[in-house]
Amino acid sequence: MQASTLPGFSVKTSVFEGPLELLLELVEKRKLLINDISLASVTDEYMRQVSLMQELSLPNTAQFINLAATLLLVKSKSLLPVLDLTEEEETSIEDLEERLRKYQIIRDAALVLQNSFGKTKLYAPQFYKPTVSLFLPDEYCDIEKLREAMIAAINGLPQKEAPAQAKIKATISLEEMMKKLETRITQNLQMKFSELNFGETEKKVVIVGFLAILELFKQGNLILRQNSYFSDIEIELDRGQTPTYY
Amino acid sequence: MPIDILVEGLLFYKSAPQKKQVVMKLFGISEAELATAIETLKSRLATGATRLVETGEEIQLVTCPELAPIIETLRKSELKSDIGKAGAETLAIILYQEPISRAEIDRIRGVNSSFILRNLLIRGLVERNHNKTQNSYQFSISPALLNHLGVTHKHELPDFSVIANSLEKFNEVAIEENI
Amino acid sequence: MPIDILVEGLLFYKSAPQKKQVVMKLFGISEAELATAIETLKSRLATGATRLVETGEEIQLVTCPELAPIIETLRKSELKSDIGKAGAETLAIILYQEPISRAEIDRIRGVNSSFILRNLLIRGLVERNHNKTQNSYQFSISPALLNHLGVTHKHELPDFSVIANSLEKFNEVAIEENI
Repeated sequence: MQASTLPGFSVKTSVFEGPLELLLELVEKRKLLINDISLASVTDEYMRQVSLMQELSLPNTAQFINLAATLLLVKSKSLLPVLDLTEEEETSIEDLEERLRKYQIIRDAALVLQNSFGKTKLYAPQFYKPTVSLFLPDEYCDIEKLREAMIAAINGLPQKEAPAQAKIKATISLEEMMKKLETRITQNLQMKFSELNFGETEKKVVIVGFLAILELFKQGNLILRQNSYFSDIEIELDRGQTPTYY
Repeated sequence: MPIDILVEGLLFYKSAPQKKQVVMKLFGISEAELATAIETLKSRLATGATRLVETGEEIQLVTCPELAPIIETLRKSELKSDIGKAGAETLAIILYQEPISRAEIDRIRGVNSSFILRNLLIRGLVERNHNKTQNSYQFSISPALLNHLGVTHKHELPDFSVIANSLEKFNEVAIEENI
Repeated sequence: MPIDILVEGLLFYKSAPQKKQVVMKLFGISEAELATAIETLKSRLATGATRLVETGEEIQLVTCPELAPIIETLRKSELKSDIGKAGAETLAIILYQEPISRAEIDRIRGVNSSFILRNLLIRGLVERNHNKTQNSYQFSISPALLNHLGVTHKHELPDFSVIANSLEKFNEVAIEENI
């Protein structure tokens, strides 16, 4: 396994089998209730975990990225309340909260099952082959029929998902996610950074936390301009450059 | 002959889970008649060594939970089985939401569950039925799952009603919002 | 636990005659204790579908005489019905891959095959042999069915090498992916 060659990372990332499990853990660790505020506050850490997963090419990363897109929307909306979300985006946020609450119940129910599984088994009678020997072939007992049944069984075998394909899927999701945010910024082109800061008191939270913008900046899709210390930071979409993903 | 005796005789003879639909057809009885017979049989068996296990679709005769340690020694105690976190999660979803499609299970778990489901099917812990109207498979629990959990009905699981209620509220809210 | 419950549980689970001596030794009870338990059990079962029969040195649980006509009908209809698609699939896998364990059959089919294998065994279509090294049963086609199919050499089976190849590939993937 690739993860084991990088000690320190493997444990942190491979523990989570699904994105909801990770997200719920982050919310619960902070003793928060599930809502848009708590989701926004764990977005950064979630993104960190997912980028780690991506670096390690862990399985299921695509599903983690899919959820990251919604989470980033929640975060962007909390930092930029002027941001108009489409109906679809609003639904996906509400959906996420609902799914997380439901998952929480299921996760706890699963613990109950895991604890009682195999502890006191109820046994069905043992099977004994009757001593009377019979030979009762039917219409299926025919070479051609059995060949057909065999071919059908082979056609029904599960296919291995090509790892290369999984990676492409992950990249596309990331790309799509970034595209969406890019559109947002384009709409608010030349917007001053201070305008984004609605209701947030701590500058640090805004700057460090606004991962959406930083991500785009890191990728060279944004130009951040500050004319002098402590003055407003201007954000602009860099149109001259093709986006680079890593 | 009383229906509960017929049902008991059949289950004893078959020594495997039987579909309720098949039992009804075999004895020419209604769903209500079968339900009454099941209740009668359950209370009659209560003082003996066997129990009637019931899922939505099937019934089966098994040994009572108190006999588990003795039978385990008879079987020279096989490897203790574990279902793992992902398996338990998937089983919990099916147990509380059955019948349920793979797509819905995936949605609740947030990950693809096809391999886990295949594994549970192979172990006989869940069953798969083809839903013609939706042209998809619906998953439900098997008597074997209840046997492994040591209960004759899922309602006997600890916290069953608490968990079922909280999930129920959820589904109600979802329905209301859809209107 | 009352001895009559222990005895009933054992007889039910074993679903075959048990030597009284063995039962006494197993539960650490005297002949008199067993005799009392047998009487208790007999009277308790009297209202149900099963009876305890003593045959010399052995005891066994059987269905009550009143059920005999119904059991007979059941047996006949079981043998008349065909093995079905699932039966054919299982039989085909055994034919092309014998000797093969239940676990391997299950893995290829993606569902639990134990009840289907029982049916194939009862009908004399397959045989099972205990594999000591793996401590599991290995299934193969019965000589009678091989005769019936007219197969003398495995390689003469239609598409034998194609099928063997795809199954081999699947097994590699299955082990790697833990399917």
